[in-house]
Amino acid sequence: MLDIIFAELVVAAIITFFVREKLAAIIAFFISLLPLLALLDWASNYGFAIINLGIENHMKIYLAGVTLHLAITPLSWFFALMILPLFPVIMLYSYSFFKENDGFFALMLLSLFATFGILLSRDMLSLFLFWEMMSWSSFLLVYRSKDKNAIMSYLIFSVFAAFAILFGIIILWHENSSLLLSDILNISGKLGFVAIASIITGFAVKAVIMPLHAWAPFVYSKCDEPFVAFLSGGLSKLGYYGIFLFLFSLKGVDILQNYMTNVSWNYLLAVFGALSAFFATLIAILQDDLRKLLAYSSIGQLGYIAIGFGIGTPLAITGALFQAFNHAFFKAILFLAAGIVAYRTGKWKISELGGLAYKMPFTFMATLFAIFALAAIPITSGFASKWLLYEAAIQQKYVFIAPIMLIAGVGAFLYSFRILYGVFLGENRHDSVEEAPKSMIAALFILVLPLIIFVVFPGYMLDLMKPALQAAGIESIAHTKFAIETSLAKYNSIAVLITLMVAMIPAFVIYKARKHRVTSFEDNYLAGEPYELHKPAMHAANNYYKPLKKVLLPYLEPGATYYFEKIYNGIKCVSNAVRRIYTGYVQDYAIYVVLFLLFVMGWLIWI
Amino acid sequence: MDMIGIAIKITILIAYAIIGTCTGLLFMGIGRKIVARVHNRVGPPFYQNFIDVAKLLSKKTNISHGWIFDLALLFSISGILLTLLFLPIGGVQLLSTDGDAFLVLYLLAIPSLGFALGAGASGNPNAGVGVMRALVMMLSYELPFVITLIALMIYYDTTSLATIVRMQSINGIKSWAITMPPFMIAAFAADMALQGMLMEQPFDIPVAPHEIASGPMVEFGGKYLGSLMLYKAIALVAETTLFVDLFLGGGVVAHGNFAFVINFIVWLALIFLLFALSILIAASFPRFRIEQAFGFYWKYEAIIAAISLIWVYIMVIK
Amino acid sequence: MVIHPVLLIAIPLITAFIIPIFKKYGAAIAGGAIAFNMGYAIGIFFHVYSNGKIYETIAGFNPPIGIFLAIDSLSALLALIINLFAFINFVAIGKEANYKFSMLYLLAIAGSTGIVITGDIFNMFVFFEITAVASYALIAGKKDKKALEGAIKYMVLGSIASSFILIGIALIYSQLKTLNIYDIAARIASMDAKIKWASFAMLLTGIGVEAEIFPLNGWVPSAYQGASEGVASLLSFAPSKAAIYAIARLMLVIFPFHATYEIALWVGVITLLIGELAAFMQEDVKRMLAYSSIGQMGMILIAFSLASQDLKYALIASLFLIVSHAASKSSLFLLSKSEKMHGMASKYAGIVSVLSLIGMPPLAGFWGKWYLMLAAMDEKLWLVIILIFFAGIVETAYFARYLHRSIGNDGELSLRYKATMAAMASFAILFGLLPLVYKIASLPLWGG
Amino acid sequence: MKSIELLGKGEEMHGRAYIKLSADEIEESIKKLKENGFNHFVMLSCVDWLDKGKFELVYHMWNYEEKEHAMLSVDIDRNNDVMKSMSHLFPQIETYEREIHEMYGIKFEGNNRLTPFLLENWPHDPPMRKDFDSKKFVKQMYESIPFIEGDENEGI
Amino acid sequence: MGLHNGDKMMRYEEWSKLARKASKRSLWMVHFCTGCGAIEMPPVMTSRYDMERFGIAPMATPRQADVLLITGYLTVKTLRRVIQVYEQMQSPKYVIAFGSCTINGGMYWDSYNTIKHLEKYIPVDLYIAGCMPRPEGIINAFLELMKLIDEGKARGWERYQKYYDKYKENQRRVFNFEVKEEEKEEKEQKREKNEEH
Repeated sequence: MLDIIFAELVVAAIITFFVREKLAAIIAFFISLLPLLALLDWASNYGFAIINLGIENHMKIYLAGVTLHLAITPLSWFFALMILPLFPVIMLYSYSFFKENDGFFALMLLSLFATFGILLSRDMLSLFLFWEMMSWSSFLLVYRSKDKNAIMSYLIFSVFAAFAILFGIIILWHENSSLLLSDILNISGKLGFVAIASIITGFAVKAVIMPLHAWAPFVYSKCDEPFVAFLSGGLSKLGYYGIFLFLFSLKGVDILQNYMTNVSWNYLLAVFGALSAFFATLIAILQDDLRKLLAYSSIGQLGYIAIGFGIGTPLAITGALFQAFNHAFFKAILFLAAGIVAYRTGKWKISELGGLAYKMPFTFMATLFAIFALAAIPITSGFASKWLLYEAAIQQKYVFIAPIMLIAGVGAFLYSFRILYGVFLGENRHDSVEEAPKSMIAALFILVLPLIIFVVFPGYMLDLMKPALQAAGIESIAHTKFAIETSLAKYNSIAVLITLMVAMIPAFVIYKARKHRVTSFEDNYLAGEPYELHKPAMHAANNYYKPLKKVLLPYLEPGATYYFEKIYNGIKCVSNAVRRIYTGYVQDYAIYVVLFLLFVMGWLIWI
Repeated sequence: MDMIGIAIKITILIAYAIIGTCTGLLFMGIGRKIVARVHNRVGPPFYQNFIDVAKLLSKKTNISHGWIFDLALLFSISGILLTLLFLPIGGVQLLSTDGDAFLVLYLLAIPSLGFALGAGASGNPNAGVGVMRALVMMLSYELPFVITLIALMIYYDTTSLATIVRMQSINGIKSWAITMPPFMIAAFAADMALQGMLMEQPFDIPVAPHEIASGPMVEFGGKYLGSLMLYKAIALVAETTLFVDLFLGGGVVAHGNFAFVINFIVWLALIFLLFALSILIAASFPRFRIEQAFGFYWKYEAIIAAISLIWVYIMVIK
Repeated sequence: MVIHPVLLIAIPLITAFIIPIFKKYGAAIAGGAIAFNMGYAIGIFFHVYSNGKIYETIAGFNPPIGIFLAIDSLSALLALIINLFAFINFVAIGKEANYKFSMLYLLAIAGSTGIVITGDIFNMFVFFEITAVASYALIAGKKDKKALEGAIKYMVLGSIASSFILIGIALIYSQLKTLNIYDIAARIASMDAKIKWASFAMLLTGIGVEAEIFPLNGWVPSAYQGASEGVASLLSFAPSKAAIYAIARLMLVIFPFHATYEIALWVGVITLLIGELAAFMQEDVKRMLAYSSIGQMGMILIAFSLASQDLKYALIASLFLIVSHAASKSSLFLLSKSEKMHGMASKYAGIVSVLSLIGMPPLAGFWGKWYLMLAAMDEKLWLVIILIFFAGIVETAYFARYLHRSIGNDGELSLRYKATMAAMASFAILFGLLPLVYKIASLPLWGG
Repeated sequence: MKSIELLGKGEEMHGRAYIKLSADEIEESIKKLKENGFNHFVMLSCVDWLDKGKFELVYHMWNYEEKEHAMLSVDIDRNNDVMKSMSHLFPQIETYEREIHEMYGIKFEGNNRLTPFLLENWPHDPPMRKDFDSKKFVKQMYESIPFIEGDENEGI
Repeated sequence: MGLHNGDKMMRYEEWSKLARKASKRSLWMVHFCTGCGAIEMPPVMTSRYDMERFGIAPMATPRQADVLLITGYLTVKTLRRVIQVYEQMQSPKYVIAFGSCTINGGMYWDSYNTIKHLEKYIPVDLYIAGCMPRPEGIINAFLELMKLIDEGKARGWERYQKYYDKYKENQRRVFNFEVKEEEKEEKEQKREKNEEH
């Protein structure tokens, strides 16, 4: 059944290259539903029993003389549930987003093919093969943005990640001479440590953990929105899938641990996660370009997942996976909403936007819900995941990480309000704007759906996770449908919801007691100055956090790109030195030949 | 829980909601009296705030700026009532067994986010700038407060407020957190953060009447301003109760059958003391600029809180 | 049915000498000859694919004297590549090829195919001479200053190289009195050690100049830059591939010792690094591609040197690398005719070839890198692996810059030209997917 | 008095130099004084001599070293009240000219900002002119506006 | 701007007695400091006179305020701003006018651009005589206003709604300095007089 899906994906990708964009969108939409069907069918007939499919019913692909083993496992099922729904939604969204068909749908289908491949691959070669497929198909989507920084940084970082993973894989292959993932258990010592470390760094590049995140702001802010929604929502989760696979499912943690016992290595991952959450949030607050702001906020939120994996206790991992699930959806909503705003007004800068709430009510509502989930307001599922992470940090008494995580959480309020106020509220300077086309709104609200389900039943999400965790040998934490119980405290989401409804009654009574009259925008208090006299500029959102910027900027100044710039220049002067060897005179070359001859003879005869 | 139990619980919740509001308004009135006395003035009667709220709610015309503006009213009162009910008040655990300190910390954010939306929807630039200052203030005072919170949690190895109160009230005042030296420092830092949370004078930058025409509240009038006053009152009670629960054992002194009454009185007294302290600080300090406030919290307060955190960490590890 | 591989050389040589008579139809005749050659090469490839090696002696003399042709899996594949791409390239060159050009073109093809399939070392020297002379003339064909400069450089170094090869062969002949590679390999041990190493050094340097090894490839940048696109593409798949094959023949068959393996390995690594780093800062597209092919040659040399220690994966890696380099580099050279990648076909060709060179999956380049890594891992050469990675990243950097610079839609190319480019590039995909190369590489090598 | 020596004419009045000039001399005399220490332009005032039928424009300048106040006075005919603008010498003259234009109706060529300044949409002729009878205007303007008598007159 | 017809007339008796009692003891004022009266306000707030004991507090914006204090003479230009502030206030709202300038123009009785009788343009509930009344006068005025509210007589805001169009007519005339017709031909005679002069 899987090979049919793979074949259809490739065929569809080729077809959509040549078809008009509306038709291409429809084809892409239906084809991208197929992997989801595979998921549901797997869930239905195997049920949630933990069956680790043996090698025999793996699906085999013969490629250039090599066989690839593919099969659905509980872990990949959970991550697939998080990533694959994004594709049909993005196809639906971009039905009316693109004016002409320049290969967007085809490349998205290729990325879907590669993502599905990564999730299903059961041996290191196919994992690496699909991982590379993913990086070049997404590179071609980045390539459409025609921006030098985005193209170069994305390709270089992807290839660096690929080589890191390849380095790890060949060591593992060499140690126990079998490429199957399930055989990595019996590796240890220095080689094992180097292998696992390089694989984790490889995956960390795509998971946008702080020191390796330099490519993200360029790419997120230059490519077209539907792709960036997938990039930040889905692709980063693949990075975390890899980390989870190698750290927990395949006991990478123990390999790291028993090599250097005194240092707890996964704590390092937590520290990097905390740094990336903290600094990315602070930088996000000071951004004026909407897409850059969303990019840094995405890096910040992903930092939480890294912290969860870093802490490593079952509680932390559950929190991290829950956060990954939420992040996939609310970040996709935010980027798609930014796309709608740009589609309608053609502007990116927050200072140029403003007052779109009344003109685009549905977009505003979807963004509002996503922002609430992002800022972890208690009535949303975002809070449940962050709460689990906080609990885990306190349980492990990580004194350095816990405050940074909490401050990053509070920082999330600041930039989320900057988006709301700057783009949707305040003075409306775009009168001609009307609501986004139907397909885009539908896409947004489909994405809002899963967030709502887990608002009321966080416990349900932990049931979804149970098979994945058990497969990795981590027992799930106690939870009922509504409440999550940990050794430190209990979080009962339904209690919060009901009390909020009840507490809403007095507010509603006050609201309804007196009639109120809605006035226009002009009737604002401007120290008595009548608005229509000389129409003062009323949008307070440009350079919104000026005092904070004045205080924070000196500390945030040398960004990550500064260091990568230095490396780039280093290579540049080395290559200049090398180029000087080719002087361009034939006699030099002739001398080189003779010298080479003497060198070889000397080497052979005397040594 | 059977029907009767639920019914009792609901009545207790409603009772405490009303008590919270009334004490809040009462304290604000008394607070204005204290400030007046500091200014060597007669000052308004202590029930002045009740009158103000009654007047605001009885305004004939109320001007609003659309449905997002009304969100402010709905979110503010419901959000802060929710926070109040998740705090153990005077030893009585209302709903605090279902949630914990992080939940309360984030619940405090619902009303302020509702206000921010309402102020933003009004379109007045003063409101926008006011909300920006409120959020920067929040970011600044959260750091010391969060560090002290974590210090407490690590020491008592729990995050739920109910258990913290229980562990602090084992043998009365001696077991209060503030009696232990590291927590004295933490209490000082948390009290400064409390000053910011209550938006009292040195840190009432977001609602500065002279610079930005009372910040976010520029377009609020009539019932909207009334709901704001109610929110301010309940918030006062909630935030001070949070401080009391964390450091002063939630006011739980006695454990007998009449313990309920004694604890309630002790809780009231503690809250009033805290509020009076912050009012006195307010009466004697000019308003800070926003960068100064941010610097104050993130440099000095954070260091103090960090010292207490490390001290507690060492104690806990040993 | 009986296969006579000698036709592969004979037909092009004969047609080359006939063409001056029918001046007008020169191009057509040449086209016919190349087409025949392609068909025949495909026939031979599949013959070898199904039932192993073919030996053939010409003019009835037995090995020590008569010319002896030996085609095994390696040479069959190379012959296929050279003739297949020669035909496509000729289609791309099309009308510009007057009879003089097509004559030289045929000579170059005949020479390269000859090197690949001959079993006699002196015969290989003769074919080296033919290809070298043909390439000098072809490069100079463009008649502008840069072309002449490139041609002269290539000629000077080429002549030095051929003299070294001749001395090398003479040394071997003086000791073993035979020119047949098979014989030499069998009786190499009986040679005096000093003369043995000297002959290896001479041969390595001589052939190395043609195979663009590090210190010997001074001529490469200016030659490729000077030559026209068709010729540059020809240079990238015919002579350089034949030369690297000759070194492989040298390494695998005649001198399979540990010392020679180490020399070749480190020379390969240095060539790779120098090639990539030099290309990093190149502004001119053709020069950049020239340096990049130096780098790729270095990598193929590493692969062959590992293969000489009869590591299972190294040979597969080298074949994949040769195929990928031939396919993508020649299509890139053709593409460099127009500054920008305009239209769907040239975008397809450009991107596929770049991705194959960088080493992205389903393309041949990926398998090359994958198996190379496995082989290197067997030998536990940590430094070599790290350097290959570093070179890979540098290569990605300048190809990314190249891709960015070539966005845009000016520079119109004819449809025929674009079709040929796309065909060449899609070979990278074809070889990446089909298990051809994997099977052919596992066949037992000749004379080893 | 330094300014009198500089310009060669004018006499000393209440400790200040009062110099009578014609319309075209005024420009270079201001420039001259400006270079010689009179770098502070105090103000531009205008007097409406209704009976003599002329406006008198007085340019007041002050010299800090000499502690001397120079008053350069120019007379303009009341009916064709046009004067060249001096704003290119001192930027603040432009504001004074705007006010005088609004209050006296004198047109200053070269000053392109003669827009309404203190009086919003004032349709009548300039109020400061002597022939403008402000008492009568007040009677017509403000008295003519009726009080608002409520029928049941509750409250005041 | 100003009043929308949707806002139907409020009958006074609907008000409960308690509401009037509450609004009496908690008057929030915004003072439009035009003329010289503004300097009288600080002493009223500070400890000597302390208006806060009557529940009177200074507010920053008209939305939050009940009482508008006009503290001095009003030129036509500032009247436009005062009316904007008045209409932004939420009823029930009261106006207290300071000093003789607001009663009958005061010493600027003959000036061409100052407003003479303020109640022609906005309903004034209370005048305070004096060429800038002392703080005691202001406190007394507030007490007077409280008595009026108590007896339900301070209904300026209702008069503004009832005679809204008359007020608007007066405001429009004063803003555009419209003068009656007979004044036109007087101007013609004056012009001829000037010509032959």
